[in-house]
Amino acid sequence: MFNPGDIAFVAICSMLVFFMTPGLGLFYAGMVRRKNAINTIMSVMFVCGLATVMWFVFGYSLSFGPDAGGFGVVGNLSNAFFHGVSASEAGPYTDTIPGALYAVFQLVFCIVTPAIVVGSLSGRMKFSALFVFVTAWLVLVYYPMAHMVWGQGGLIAGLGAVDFAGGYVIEISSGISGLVACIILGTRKGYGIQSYHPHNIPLFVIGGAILWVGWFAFNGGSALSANELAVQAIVNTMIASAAAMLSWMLIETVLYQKVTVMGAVTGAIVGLVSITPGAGFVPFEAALFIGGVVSPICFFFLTKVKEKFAYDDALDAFGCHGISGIWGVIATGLFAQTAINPVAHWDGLFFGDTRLFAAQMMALAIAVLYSAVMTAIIMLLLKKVMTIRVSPEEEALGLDISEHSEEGYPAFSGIDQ
Amino acid sequence: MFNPGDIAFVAICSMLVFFMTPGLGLFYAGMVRRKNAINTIMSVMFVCGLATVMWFVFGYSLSFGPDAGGFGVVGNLSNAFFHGVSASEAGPYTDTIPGALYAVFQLVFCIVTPAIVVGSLSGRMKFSALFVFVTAWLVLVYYPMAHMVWGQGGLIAGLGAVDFAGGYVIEISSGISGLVACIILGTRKGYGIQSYHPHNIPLFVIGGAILWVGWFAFNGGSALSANELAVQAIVNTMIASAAAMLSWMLIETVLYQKVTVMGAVTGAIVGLVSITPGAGFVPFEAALFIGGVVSPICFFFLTKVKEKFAYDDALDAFGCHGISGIWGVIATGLFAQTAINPVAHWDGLFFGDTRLFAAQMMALAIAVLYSAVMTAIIMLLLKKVMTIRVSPEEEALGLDISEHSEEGYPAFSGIDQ
Amino acid sequence: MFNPGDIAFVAICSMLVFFMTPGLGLFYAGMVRRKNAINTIMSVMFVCGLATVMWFVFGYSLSFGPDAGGFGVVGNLSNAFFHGVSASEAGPYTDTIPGALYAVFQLVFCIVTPAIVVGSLSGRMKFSALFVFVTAWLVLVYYPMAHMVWGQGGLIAGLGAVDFAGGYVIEISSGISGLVACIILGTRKGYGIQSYHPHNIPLFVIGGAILWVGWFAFNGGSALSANELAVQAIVNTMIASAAAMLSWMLIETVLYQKVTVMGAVTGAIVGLVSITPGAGFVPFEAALFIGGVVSPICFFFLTKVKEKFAYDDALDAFGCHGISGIWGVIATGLFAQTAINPVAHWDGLFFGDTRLFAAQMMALAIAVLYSAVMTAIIMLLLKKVMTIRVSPEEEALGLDISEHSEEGYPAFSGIDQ
Amino acid sequence: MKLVEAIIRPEKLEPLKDSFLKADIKGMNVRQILGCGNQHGWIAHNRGSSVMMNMLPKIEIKIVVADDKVEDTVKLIIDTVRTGEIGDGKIFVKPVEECIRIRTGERGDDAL
Amino acid sequence: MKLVEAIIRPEKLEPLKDSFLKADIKGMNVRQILGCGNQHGWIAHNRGSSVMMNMLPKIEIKIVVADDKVEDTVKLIIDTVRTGEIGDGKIFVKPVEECIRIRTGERGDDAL
Amino acid sequence: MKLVEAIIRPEKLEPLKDSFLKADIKGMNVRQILGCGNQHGWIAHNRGSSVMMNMLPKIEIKIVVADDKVEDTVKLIIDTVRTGEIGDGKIFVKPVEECIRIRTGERGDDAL
Ligand SMILES: Nc1ncnc2c1ncn2[C@@H]1O[C@H](COP(=O)(O)OP(=O)(O)O)[C@@H](O)[C@H]1O
Ligand SMILES: Nc1ncnc2c1ncn2[C@@H]1O[C@H](COP(=O)(O)OP(=O)(O)O)[C@@H](O)[C@H]1O
Ligand SMILES: Nc1ncnc2c1ncn2[C@@H]1O[C@H](COP(=O)(O)OP(=O)(O)O)[C@@H](O)[C@H]1O
Repeated sequence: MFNPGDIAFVAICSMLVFFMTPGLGLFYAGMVRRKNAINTIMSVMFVCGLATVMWFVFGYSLSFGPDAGGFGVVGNLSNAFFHGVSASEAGPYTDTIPGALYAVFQLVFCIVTPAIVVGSLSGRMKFSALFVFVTAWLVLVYYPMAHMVWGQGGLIAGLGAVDFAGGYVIEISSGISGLVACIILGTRKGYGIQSYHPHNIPLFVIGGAILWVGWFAFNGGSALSANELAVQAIVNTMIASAAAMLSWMLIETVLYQKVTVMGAVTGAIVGLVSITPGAGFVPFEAALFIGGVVSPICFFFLTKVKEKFAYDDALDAFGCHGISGIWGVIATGLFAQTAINPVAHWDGLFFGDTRLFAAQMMALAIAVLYSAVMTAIIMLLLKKVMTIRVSPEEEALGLDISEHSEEGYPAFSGIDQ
Repeated sequence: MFNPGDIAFVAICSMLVFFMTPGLGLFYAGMVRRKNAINTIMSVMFVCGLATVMWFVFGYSLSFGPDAGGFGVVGNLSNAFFHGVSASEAGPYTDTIPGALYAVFQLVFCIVTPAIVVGSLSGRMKFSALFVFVTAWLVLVYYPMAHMVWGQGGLIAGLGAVDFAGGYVIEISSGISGLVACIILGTRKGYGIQSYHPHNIPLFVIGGAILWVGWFAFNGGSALSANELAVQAIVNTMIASAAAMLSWMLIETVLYQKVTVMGAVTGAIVGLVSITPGAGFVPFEAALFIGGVVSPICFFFLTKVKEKFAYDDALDAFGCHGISGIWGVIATGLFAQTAINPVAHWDGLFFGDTRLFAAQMMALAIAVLYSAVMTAIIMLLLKKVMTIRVSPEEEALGLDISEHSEEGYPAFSGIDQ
Repeated sequence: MFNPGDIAFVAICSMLVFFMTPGLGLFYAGMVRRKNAINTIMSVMFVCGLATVMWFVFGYSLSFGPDAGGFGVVGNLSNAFFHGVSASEAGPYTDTIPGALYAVFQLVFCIVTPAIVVGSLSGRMKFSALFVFVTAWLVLVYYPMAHMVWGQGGLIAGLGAVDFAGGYVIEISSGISGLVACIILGTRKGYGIQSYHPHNIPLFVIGGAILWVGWFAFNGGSALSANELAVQAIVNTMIASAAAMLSWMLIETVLYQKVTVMGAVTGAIVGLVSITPGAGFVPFEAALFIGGVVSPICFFFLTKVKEKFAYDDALDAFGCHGISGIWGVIATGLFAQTAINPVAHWDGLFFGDTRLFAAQMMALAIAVLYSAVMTAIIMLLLKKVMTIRVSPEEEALGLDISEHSEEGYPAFSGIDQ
Repeated sequence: MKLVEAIIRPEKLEPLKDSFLKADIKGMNVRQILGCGNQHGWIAHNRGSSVMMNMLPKIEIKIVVADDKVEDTVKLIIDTVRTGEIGDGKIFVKPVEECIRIRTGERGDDAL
Repeated sequence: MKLVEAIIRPEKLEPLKDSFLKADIKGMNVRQILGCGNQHGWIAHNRGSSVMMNMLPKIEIKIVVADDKVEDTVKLIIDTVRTGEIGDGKIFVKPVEECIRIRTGERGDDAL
Repeated sequence: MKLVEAIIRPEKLEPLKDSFLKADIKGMNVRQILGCGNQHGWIAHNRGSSVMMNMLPKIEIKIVVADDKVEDTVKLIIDTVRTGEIGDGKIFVKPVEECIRIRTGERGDDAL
């Protein structure tokens, strides 16, 4: 039986999560130079169109349709064009809301994920190549990952691993893919020498705020019902993000005696990522710990590791989402409690049971490997068949003009009357 | 009996739709020159104050009060000052939420509509004249339109025409009025020669994102209940906007080999407009078609038709809202299904019944004629009694300083320490 | 019994109210010079981290835990670390939503309140000192105020005074504290001579819009249920803010023949503040009056009083929140009706009963005195133990560079390629 | 060669560009400045307080021309941008010793 | 006539405007530039990485004065903006051949 | 002393800064301008309409150098920023009569 409270909750959460994608675009755009602002926004926003249409046509079916061939890797096409997905009947995944609402809630997740990946590729990829990349990535990485973790008969779910709101499916898949893709794409010109060029920090903050708010809907809505579990997830999300913000500020204070807005907001975001897989499984105290610890881990990766290996993960899809996502699924294996959410068959390691932890590790290995290999294949193939980078001159001129003939602030100077 | 789920849904949707008006202000402001940014924001924002107070005092009553005189054109004043509109009793329009909540949900629609119109008048109208114009327009155009389509005993409803979330009342009335008003007002100086001067595209994107998200609440909330119909509307809205974004990008790619952010977001917006009248009537596949087709239609009007007839519809209220709204009500007449929403008495033309389509066409004619004539009367009268345009010098200087003594970014240069 | 509609409503309202804090940061940042934009955002945003962690650890308990010692001033520590606050059981304050959700809803209020205070201190306070100040202020002012007004056995509640959504706890406490703190901190250099330096009005509008929308959730959600009372509060909030916007515009028109965006939005905000304490107690007509009258009052304080006494309430925390909050609690004493909300034991003065009005006055005196004295103690102590102001050179250079080594728009000039 | 430097009202830039186009003057560059002179600025209202804006946005145009074209250029500018009211701006003429076109290395008047 | 061009710290603009007001110097114009000289900039922290900002925002002030007022103007500027620390800036004096007030067409020192 | 004023493409600023660093030229200042010359700008697409952008963003670099260093500086600039395509920009050389270091009061070439 449909419950209006649940429908209201999931519908509104879908809207707020949808808001996250443009939010991410603004968040990213604020961090790039002015000459690349348009390209950055475009690279994120077009996914709203592309991923939605693909989802309707076949994406939902490949992700959440009946398992194809029984391998637990991908769905079949029986739900293509939302065939059998209805606004007036419950779907196979939950009883209290219509199947089409479930599909929409899953869609908004599917939109934001490739939009995260593009952050790694910022400032040098041709837009046409990016378009093809995202299309291929959705088919070859996202849909299978979603199916494996959340689909009927999914492989990873079958291991007993759990993922409340997208640790494997969203954070790890996008982070790892970003890393692999940016390595294959190559660094931006002058990378390392001239790296500090955000052009609009208030814009970054606007985007960050939208992400933060949306994340409550992201994690809370993943309960698919306005119930106790949703509340548990929301409280955990709040605690973890706040703790991560504070601990990032602490690191900056210790190292530089100054705190920065970019640092504090980044801290909050990695805190949000870290609690995503466990939000509906762990107790409040664990959220405090998970969030408090994620900032030092990410800080280390964003500074030391990135420098050492000299990959140009431009806007830190890997450093923020990949790493925090990995920590999040590990932490879920440590602190989950079946009493909070019986979807987890076993308690976490910290509570004395090794089985969930082992399942999480196995799932982690699969997710990392799968995303890495598939993304590498896509990028290498793309490189063969089309130009994936702009020319050095275009890069220097900025992708806004070279790729879009559009500037971020054409008449801002006050000169162009 | 009140249903908390429905109250929660409609209340939150009202908030998100309210957000659309400032969102529209930012969307518009990003597209104008820096010297007119304040004026553009002001022209939209003041409506939040004006339309709300008018609504409370007499607007709700004129729109949704008992029919005055039985002509089905306007309500009487018996609900003035929300007399008989209560937070604790259901109203005449729906049972599961209080009458005052219904009034609020309708209010937020009434706020955004004149705010759309002002986009056509941007960059040359005196603010005092605009204030009077909006006041008169609400009384003479909006309230009657709302009554005719949605009010008890309304004329257009009586024809059997349907309008789920405001095709006639909002999109067509604002678009047509914008066109008529901008023709009477005259073009901006140098119009045609120097037209490309958006000053802040990220601001435009922020506004566009707020509009997009708000629109889910706009169409979804129009079900007035967290039920199957709301879900149908939300899914349709998502599909149509995505399809329209993609098809706009396709047009740009074909014509210029480049896609632009302004284009892609405009595509999404016209997609949202086009599905507004039919969101709760048409099946998903129709939404894909409606959205996919609206972009070429609008593109043609924004480029060829506007150029040919040389009207200065500055921010395209007509080109985006009017045209897409017209296509939307036609498409509703084509693809509506009584099985989805029995409010439609007949299926659409595509499913073999001509009656709904005929009703839609008749209603369209009434809406276009009524808005055009009334707006022309208002503008021509205004022109008689007051100065409606700023002087050419003020126009060149910018309306921010001449009309408001306020600039968009006074200390931005970093000089004004 | 939990009600999904109520959970959905309060959960989503919590998210929208959370959004208000970054919104306030942007609102404030738009009003300051470019060289202080980062510092302003930081001063607001860090509270999201700090107040949340403190709330979890002991803040909730001090505010809403069982009364400590029976004085009705502060709670004890028995709910520290959300001990006894659960996502699966109702709390002591309401039956239809989990205790942890109530705690989250109260948390988002607790975050925004100190963030309001910092507006008074903008442009000259050391960030380290601000951090300590906010920590101390939460413990010594906010938690006791919340307990006295809303906690079990609270002193002010015991008087029979009422506060629907935070007139005493949020608006008056922050406004009065801002005033006292800014006087002790001292004026900015050159204050009075060179006061007009907002650097980004669209940013101010973005923030203002988020505040406006969030406020519907703020007042509506305070019903803690998706019921008639929530609707009453939302309608009142809409009417009051609109009336205040219009009356501010009227004042400007009369005095300067021009209206400004900063004025209109400020009007809306003071209207929102003024209805906060009475939103769930007064009838609609009263809301129109409360909002219509608040703008002249505030205008008078922002111009004449502030100039006369030469305190540097930089972003008008006192002028907007303190004054309007005081007017709001007085107006609640005038216009409350037990028929609307039986939480008020008596009708307001206007309806012939003096008791509620007397209680409101008493409560007002306590709130003002308590906040003023406590804030003075904190600031004076701080001044003893640490440097609370930046040096004049740092102030001239801007706090962004001196305090954070970060600029708002580093690569915006287009030069810093 | 001389540098003709004109400080004008922002709203006069478009007309001036048109005049130059007609007179076939192609090379120039433009920037935004804040200026103060006899003109007093305008009164702004900031949440109620009136404030005087004393530095006004102006546009500075720089054109390097051959010696014999200076007077024509000056005249053209004056004719186009004069309104007769305070705030019309100033023109300064300064010596330029050398001009080089980066693309070709040409020097002197040829490089203009 | 000479053009006195001073490159100063941004935070010194307000004091300098005050000094000019007192000395009754009214005409000037101002713009924002990025400069680099002996001053080293500051270290920024970008999500953990430290980065050196080597181009610093400066203000350039231009005042055209009669020949005999150059020294006074230079002195006034130095007195007002000097802090004695690196980054104080430079003053350049350049020749100006002609000055025209657009409003009236006046030329030479009268037009200043 | 001479002022070497170069108008270059924005994307050439970083390489030029590097060249200067190598050549040990430290003092300079930079600003953003809009320029028009032989270069035609690019076509922008605004909701369907094509529009010509005729003023292009350029960077103006100013360096004051001793008389004998002018040629070297000019050469260095040309070598670094030339692409051979329209829009490469111009260099102007102007006389400077005096230079004063505000911090110390030093004058002339020593102050550079
Ligand atoms: N002596 C000067 N040196 C440099 N710039 C000047 C000087 N006098 C005026 N200006 C510039 O010229 C602009 C117009 O000057 P103003 O005195 O307002 O015009 P008018 O001379 O027509 O009254 C000022 O804003 C300023 O930028
Ligand atoms: N040779 C030069 N040409 C042009 N501008 C210069 C030159 N030398 C310095 N400047 C400008 O002067 C500013 C101050 O120079 P800096 O060397 O930091 O000061 P100081 O000489 O007091 O140490 C620089 O930021 C730059 O803008
Ligand atoms: N006569 C001039 N006076 C001032 N600036 C000029 C002049 N001619 C060119 N410029 C500047 O030089 C820039 C490059 O000029 P352009 O003609 O495009 O280059 P090129 O000479 O290499 O073809 C222009 O954008 C403009 O800013």
